[in-house]
This record gives sequence, C-alpha cells and structure tokens, in this order.
Amino acid sequence: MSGLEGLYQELILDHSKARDGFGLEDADGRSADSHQRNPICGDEITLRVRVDEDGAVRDVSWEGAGCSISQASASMLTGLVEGMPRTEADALIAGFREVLRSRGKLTLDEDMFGDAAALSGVSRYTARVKCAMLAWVALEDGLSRA
Amino acid sequence: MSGLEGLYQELILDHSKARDGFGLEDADGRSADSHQRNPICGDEITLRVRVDEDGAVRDVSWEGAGCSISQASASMLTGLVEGMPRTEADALIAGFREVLRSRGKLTLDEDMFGDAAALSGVSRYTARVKCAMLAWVALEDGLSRA
Amino acid sequence: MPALDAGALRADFPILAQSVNDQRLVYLDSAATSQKPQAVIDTEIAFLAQTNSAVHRGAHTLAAEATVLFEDARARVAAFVGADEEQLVWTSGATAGINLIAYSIGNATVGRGGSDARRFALAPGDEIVVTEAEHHANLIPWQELAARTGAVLRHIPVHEDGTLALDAAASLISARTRIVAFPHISNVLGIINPVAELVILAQSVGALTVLDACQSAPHVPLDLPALGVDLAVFSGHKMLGPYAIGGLYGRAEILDALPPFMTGGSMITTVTLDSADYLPAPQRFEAGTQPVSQAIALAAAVEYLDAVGMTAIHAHERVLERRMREGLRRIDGIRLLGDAADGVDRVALSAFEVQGVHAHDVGQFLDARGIAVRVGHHCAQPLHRRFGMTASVRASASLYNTEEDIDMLLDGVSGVRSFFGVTA
Amino acid sequence: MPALDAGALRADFPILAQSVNDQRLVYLDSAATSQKPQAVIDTEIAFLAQTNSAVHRGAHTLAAEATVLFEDARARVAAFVGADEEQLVWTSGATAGINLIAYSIGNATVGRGGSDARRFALAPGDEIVVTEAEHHANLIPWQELAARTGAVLRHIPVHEDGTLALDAAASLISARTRIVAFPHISNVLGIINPVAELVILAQSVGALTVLDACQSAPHVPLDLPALGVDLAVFSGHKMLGPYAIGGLYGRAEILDALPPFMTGGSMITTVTLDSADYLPAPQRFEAGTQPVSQAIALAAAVEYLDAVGMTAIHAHERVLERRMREGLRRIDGIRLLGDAADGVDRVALSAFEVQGVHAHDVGQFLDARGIAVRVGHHCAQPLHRRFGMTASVRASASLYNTEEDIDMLLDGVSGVRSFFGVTA
Ligand SMILES: Cc1ncc(COP(=O)(O)O)c(C=O)c1O
Ligand SMILES: Cc1ncc(COP(=O)(O)O)c(C=O)c1O
Repeated sequence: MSGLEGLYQELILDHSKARDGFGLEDADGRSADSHQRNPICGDEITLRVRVDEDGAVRDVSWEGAGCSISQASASMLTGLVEGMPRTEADALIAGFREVLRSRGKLTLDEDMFGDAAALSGVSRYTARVKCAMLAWVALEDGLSRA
Repeated sequence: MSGLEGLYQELILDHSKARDGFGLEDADGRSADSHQRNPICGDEITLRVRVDEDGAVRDVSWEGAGCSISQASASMLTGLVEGMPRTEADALIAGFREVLRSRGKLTLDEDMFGDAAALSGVSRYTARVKCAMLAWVALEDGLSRA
Repeated sequence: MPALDAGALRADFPILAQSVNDQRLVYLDSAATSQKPQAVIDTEIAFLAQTNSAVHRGAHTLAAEATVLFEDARARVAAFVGADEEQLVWTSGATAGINLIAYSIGNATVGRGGSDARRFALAPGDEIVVTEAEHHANLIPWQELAARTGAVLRHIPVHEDGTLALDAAASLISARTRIVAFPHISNVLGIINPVAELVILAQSVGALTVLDACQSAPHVPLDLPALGVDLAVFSGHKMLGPYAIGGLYGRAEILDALPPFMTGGSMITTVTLDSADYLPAPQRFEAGTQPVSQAIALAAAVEYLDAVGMTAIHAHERVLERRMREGLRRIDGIRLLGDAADGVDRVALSAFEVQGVHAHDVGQFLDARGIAVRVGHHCAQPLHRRFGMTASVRASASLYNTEEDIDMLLDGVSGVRSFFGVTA
Repeated sequence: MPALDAGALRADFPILAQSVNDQRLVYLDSAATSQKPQAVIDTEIAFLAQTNSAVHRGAHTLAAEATVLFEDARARVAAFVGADEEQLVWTSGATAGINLIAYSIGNATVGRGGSDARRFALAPGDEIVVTEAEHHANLIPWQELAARTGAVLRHIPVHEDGTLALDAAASLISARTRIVAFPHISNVLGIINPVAELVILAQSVGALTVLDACQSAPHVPLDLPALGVDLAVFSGHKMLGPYAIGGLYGRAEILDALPPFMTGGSMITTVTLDSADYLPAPQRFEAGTQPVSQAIALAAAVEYLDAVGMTAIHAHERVLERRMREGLRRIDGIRLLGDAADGVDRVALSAFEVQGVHAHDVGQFLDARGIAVRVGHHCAQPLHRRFGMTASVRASASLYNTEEDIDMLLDGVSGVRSFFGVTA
C-alpha cells in the first residue's frame, strides 16, 4: 500500500485535521469571497481573501466540508500565500495547477510550495485533482475580484 | 446468379409489364379505396375494391408506381381474388403474409395462389417483402372498409 | 445455497481477471455500470466484422441481414421485460428515455402530434409527482417540463428507513396529478419499491405512470406489462450490455398516441419541405441511424442473463445483500442510508458513510486494496440532503460477485477509521 | 496516381474479406454507414475487457483511467475537426446533434437558460433557412422548431446540376433570418457546398449557422473553426467509428450560452427537488452515462483517418469519383442527379436512375454480383421530388474502395436494362 501512503502523507492527514484558516474572518471593503463546488462529490468551499493597498495577499480564511485532500490543501494554502504579492500568488496557483494536471509527471517544489508540496502525489490520481484544486481555484477567483 | 433468376422469374417480369388491373375503375357506393406507401423507397399504391351484396370481391383495380416486384404482385393479385368470398380473400392475404415473412421457410401453393405463387422467392429477401406485400395490404385495408 | 455459481461466472467476464493496484479486482460498482461478458463483446465484434450495414434502408444482402438481426434483437430484449417488440423503443439510455417522454409530453402540450396526443397536454397547475429518492435522470427532466408548461412538481417523501412514505403518496396523488414517475429501485437505497401500490394510486386519478427500471432490469425478473406501468426505461450498460443503448417500454396505446421527440430519417412516411408525416411507434421515436451493433449486443446480454436465470440472480444477490448489510452494521461508525428492516426485498447495494472519514477518502482507501466502490452523491443530491449528507460510499454487487468479494469489502471498511486516525 | 493504396488498406477492414452471394463484396454504401478497421474494433474491445468503468463519477482506479481515456478521446476527435476539447459535445449521432440545437433554441424561446440564452429566442415570423438538398435530419427538426415557435422555414433551391442557388440564397437570407442550416455535402449530390459564401451571407444578418458535416467528415480535411460556422454535427458510424456516437462542435461563446437539451446526471452542479444548476459546456449537454467505449473507439477511427491522411483520402476519392461519373455518363439510359460540371469539387458519390427500371430492382441486380449500393430516397424526399423522382440508386465510395470496385459497379449497371427487358 505504498501508493496509498504516498498519497496520504502524515502532513496531509495532519493538515486535514488542523485546518489552518478555517472559519471565515470578518469581511471588509478590501476582501472578496469565492464559493466553489466539486460537482462529483458535492464538496464545497467558501474562501475569503483580502488584498492590501500594496497588493499583498492577506488573511485567507475559509469554510467548507470535504475530503482530507481538499481540507489539507486549503489548510496548506492559507499560510503559504500570506503576505505574498498578488501576482506571485497567481503564478503560484498556475504552477500548482500545472503540476496537479501532469498525471504524475511533475512534482511540487518544496521551497516554493512548502507543506503543500506533499500534494504532489495527488497528480497521479486524476479523480482527486479536483479535490486538491478546490481551495486554489477559490483563491484565484477571489483574487480576481478583490 | 441463380438467386436473382429465382427472384425475378419470367412470370414476375411479365406481370410487372402487363400490370393487370392497372387504372382505377369508377367508384361506387360499394367500393373502398386504400392508399399504401412503402416508407423506405417512397413507392405507393392506390387500390380500389368492391364487395358485392353476396360478399364477393369484385373489380380490384389499382394505380401506383414501384419496383417490378410490387407491380407484378399487384397485377397477380387482381385476377386471383376476382369473385372470391371476402372471408376467403382475407384468409388468402393472411396466408400470403405468413409465407412472405417466413424467410424462405414456406412456399406459396400454386393451386391456391396461381401466378402469385411465383412470389415465393421474395420471402428470402427480407428487404423486398414489403414490396410484394404492398398491394395485398391495400386490399386487406380496402376490404375492411368496403 | 444459491443455484448460481458466481465464482464460475467470473470467468466469462474478462475484466474481472484484471489486477488493480496489485490486488485482485473486487468490482462493487455495478450500479454505475456493469461489466460485460465475453459473449456480448463477441456478438458485437461478429456483427461489425461480418454483417455491418445500414438497417431499414438498403436492399443489399448485408443490409437485409443487418435489419433482421436488429429487429430480432428488439424482440429479444422486449421479451426480457415481458413485452412485445412494438412496445420497445431503442434509446441511447435511461436518461434519453425519460427525456423522450418529458419532451414528447411537452410537444403534446404545445399542440404537436395527432388528436390523440391532446390527452397528454399539461395545463398550468397540473401536477407531476416524483419521489425524494430519484436519480437526477428521473427528476430534472420533470423539473424542466414543469418549467416549460407551468405544471407543478411534487415529491413523495422517503422514510428514515429508506422506504417510500406511501401514506403521504396517497394524499399527494390527487385529481391534479397527471404523471407519477418513480424508480423501481433507487440507486442509493437498493429497496424494491411497491410498484403495484403506486400504479393503483396513479390509475385511480388517471395519471400516467413512468417507471425508472434502471436498477431492477439487471437484478430482478421483470414483467413490465404485469407491473401495469404505462412507460418504463432502462439502460443497456447497467445490464451487461454496451454503452449508448437503452430501452423505452410503453403500452401500445400510449406509444401510439405520444408525439415524436427527436426527428430525422427513418421515422417518417412522407416529407415535404414544409412538413412530415410520422411512422407509428416504435419507429416514430427512432430518428436517425440507430445503435445497431449495440442493440444486437444487448440482445446477447439479456440472453446471458436469462441463461443464468433472473430468479437465480435475485436469490444470489439477496445472499450477498444480507452478508454485506449485516457485516456493515457490525462495523463501528458506519451509518447506512435507508437501513430498512430485513423483511423488505432489495438488491445487493448499500450506501453508507464512515463517520469522521469523507467518502472520497474511504473510496481511495478501498481502491488501494483493489476494491472498486463509488463515492459521491450518486446523482441523487436531494436524497443525500434528506439524510443530512453530501456524499456517501456505495457498494453494489451483481451476478459475478462472490461472498468473498463481500468479505473483502467488509474487511477493507473495518480498517478505514484507524488508517485516517479517527477514534471511535 | 493517388498517394493512397486502397488495395492495401482493404486488409485493415475485416468485413471486406466477406463474400456476398459468392462474389467478392464491393461495398459502395459508405454514405449510409462506413466499415470499421480492425484497429477501431480492437480499441473498443480492449477498453471493455481492461478498463471499463463509469467515467467522471468514481475515484477508483478503473474509473479514473476510463475518465482519462474518455477525455483524451474528446481532445483527439476535436483536433480532427480543428477544434478544442471544450468545443466538442458527444451526441449519439448527427441526428441527435441537430435535435439538440433545435430543442435548445426552443428552450431558449420559452425562457429557459441564463440571460445570455435570450439571444437565441425565436419570435413568430423569424425565419430559419435550410436548403432543398437536406437530409431529413437537417430538415424535420427545423420544421418542428418552426411549428413550436411560430418561426417560418424557408429553403435555398438547388439548380438542375445539383449546385445551390447562391443568388437565391442571397435574397432569401434577410434581416428576418435567425438560423441558416445546410449540409457541407449532400448525401445524394456529393457536391462540396460553398460554406464560406453561406457563412458570409448569414453573418451579414447576424444569423446562426449550423453545418451538417456528416458526409464531409470522412472524406475531406475539416477545420470547422476556419470554416467559421457557429455549430456543426457529424456521426461516428460514417467515419469508420462505432454506431451511437457523434459530435456536436460549437464556438465556445455559442455553446456556453445555449440552454441544456436533455437533462439528468453529470451535467449539474447543485440539484434540489425543485431546480438544478447546470455545468458549463460541453458537460451541460451530456446528460447521463455517455457513450464511453464508443468515444474511445471513435478517437481510434480519426487516428486511422489521420494516419492515412485526409488530403490523400480526398485525392483518392476524387479519382474514384471521376471514374464513376464518367463511366455512368457513358451508359445508356442513366440519369445522374446533380451532374455538375467537372470543375465542381465533390466526393465519390453518385445517385442516379436507370430509366425504365425501378431503383429497388437495380439494387437487387447489383447485389447478386456482390455490389452493395443503396436504393430509395436516402432520407431526402424533397430533393428527389425536385428532380422528379421518388427513388434513386446511390453508389458511395470511401478510402477502402479501389478503381476495380468502380469498374465492377459500371459493368453491373451496364447489364441492368437488358436483364429487365427494357429496350433503349
Ligand atoms: C447529410 C446527412 N445528414 C445527416 C445524417 C444523419 O446521420 P445519423 O443517421 O448518423 O444521425 C446523414 C446520414 O444518414 C447524412 O447523410
Ligand atoms: C436509478 C437510475 N436511474 C437513471 C439512471 C441513468 O441511467 P443512464 O446514465 O444510463 O442514462 C441511473 C444510472 O445512472 C440510475 O441508477
């Protein structure tokens, strides 16, 4: 069952329980919400993000239910982008998507993706890519509207 | 090409040109018309039949265009049923249908079907059964309404 | 002991010899799509390699042979559900069949079809009754029909144990009810619904009955005329047959009166640039080139089912059902959807949640052991909502599953919570 | 000399090794349905025997693999017609594709779909323009749509030589025109219609263009975006693929705005008992279980066509076309339908009558020599009426036909009138 343990690394199971950023922060004029849904399993996420005057991503917070992959992914994302320039966050999301869609061909760089690099294994499970992407798509959408 | 000559017997080619009963007789109170169509090729026939007071089939006449099988079949039918009691004609039509649908298993009795017995071969050509049946279906329909 | 030797039947299904993640494949997703026996595959290949040709359209030898095979297939599949060949319309599947009915009724409502189509026309305020246990395929087409016509959609609730609330049905079905559509067996609950009772209720108010027989056709003996429904649908791919083929059964009187749905070639008599005359049923509903090789292969599939015997299949699956359900009940933290009392007749299908672990994670864990189950809402969101869930795990067996398969499932499910670190 | 060796290709098509009535099969009915190369059959079997599983619905290994194959097939078939994967909707065939468009527009007309669907709504007096050369599949759905909405159907006439009356088209297509639907190649005339000219006329009045590409997809290189049409349909079984699968191509902007047609599973996001939210295109139009094995096999079919090369295929068929047409012209008592001048580009398809002998009899005579042609109205009654006929004989070739096949046809046709005792 090395495949299974490769997918569900300790870090992922831990994040899926810790859920950093869980619970929506209060909204203000600089924040935007995005609601995303995985049509296959019905999982959903509502993610809120603020963009500072200087263009930095701040206070990502979220709510929702889903599998351990989707919860861990949201949790990992939260810390990763805090304070990052918005353009850099957009590039990060694009890079994440590329790896996850690579069907196991690419891996996530630890320096760049931090804990989220543990999600590399998901890319070999095409049916689970949507789970891992859910929070990232929500952030992308939120940033485009913040 | 014995198959082809079995299907297109001299008698059939002759009838398809002679076309006994071709040209509609005048209608009267005891006659009924039936219009039938073969949806595959668009062939059509209009057949008119009278039923006497004593229940005898009289004056079958018809008009229409079609392949040699359908024209020969109408021509052969015309003489065959002249003067026949209506119930006997109905039975004849049922018998004809049974043989034609038998996929080559049954043959038409010459005593009973006269020239039309030459149509036995059609039953092995499932796509042509409708052609041979067209006039007979029209007669059946006409009789039910005369 | 069941009269059926599933272990022996497995050999007829080439895919079951596959290994998945280095484990023997334990396929428990037959409610989504069934596996195909070699005989079905071979029948379709033989047709394509020897007879393939357009049916109902040509006079040449291959075309004639293909037409005979195609129409024989119709008679064969019709007989499988107790019907005559004129009562069976080919569709691309159950979803297409239900849409056909709903659009045909919609067409009657806007005046299409002959004078005998008038009886199907819906008026604003007319009611369509479905159940809370519908697959989306037997729900959304009615929502859309209601939206187009002003009819109102109502639903028969489901009890906590998964059975239909028949008392509620009796008061819901009223003089305003025009259509009653319901599943023979829900794809989430597995319970055989009381068709006779619902048909009596519908008939007493003159409503049309539509049966979704998708999940019953492969599992229980089916006699649609005896069930008394007006219309019914099923899908080939769920009953050992190919994709892209299904059947719509209808009482002759109903099929002959309904207006066409899709239009095109081979369903007409005369066509001018301005209008067309339509053939009688079933051809009236079969526009365009039909799923010819698939129909012929579906006939081989029902031939296979009949050779094994539908009564034997149902008996075998009852044994699997009981083993699965009793086993699941014994595992900590399992909640079954619609856990009806043991007396209720059902097929070998269980949907459940493992408390504290998301269905997707359960499915992934089982997959690593070669066990294929389905996770998600199974196209039945309202039913999951009724049970307070968004997703569940569903294990569904068929004639080729063994008791060992069930034991492997149970063993797998037992290990889920500890793997994901959930404590009781 | 064409770059294609049809004699060698024949070996890839198992059915062409058949003998019919003790003669080598000369299959000249590809416009009705094409034969399938072994590679297509093998691809479908391999899927069924190794990977078969429900797509887009399961997390288990087989389901995930099946989903990848299915979506890769979409991208492959889309690329074959020059499109992106999101621009390709699976249908059960061309007839279903045209019905999809017509019903979707009908649904927009009664207020279904989002606000961007309003632009498709038809008002009484709006006009739909088709041609006199339509297959019934591209005619009756528009007649029915017109009948449901009060729109008016008009048609572009066909000249005696089979070409479209473009001058008439220019005056027919007016500010009232909302839809212009036409065949790339008529299945009776074989002439490649001037798509660009018709698209310009339609665009100049803001009308939607719908191309019936059934008869072009297997025979000429196709780049639908470059042709500039809004929507187009084709059928798998006419292009070496399976029955029961076809494609609907649409410009993204159009597909995204059209309301759903059939509804059910796998095309929604959220469903309540009362209403549903729909996914974007293409999934929005793909309700229920899809023709999975057929899509994958169709990808193998276009792979095969591309390996041979569509340019080489067209060049080869041009040679056959000329040989067939010139040969037929030389036979006494033959009348060709739409015998356009030699400069007009066409595919290897001729419809004709043998004067004094009914088409059915001609077909039967040829069949006895192993030559399979189609007889009848070929689902184009109005076109036959325009030429004063009810039925004709049609010979249609494909990449696997040789010049010898054409010579056998010509030899056969030469003998018809004497066999039936018709004197010149
Ligand atoms: C030009 C044309 N359009 C549409 C169709 C309908 O295609 P199908 O029957 O595969 O739906 C055909 C073939 O019959 C055709 O030749
Ligand atoms: C109960 C039920 N109804 C309808 C359907 C729809 O069948 P299909 O997707 O084959 O059209 C399904 C299967 O998905 C089902 O289980």
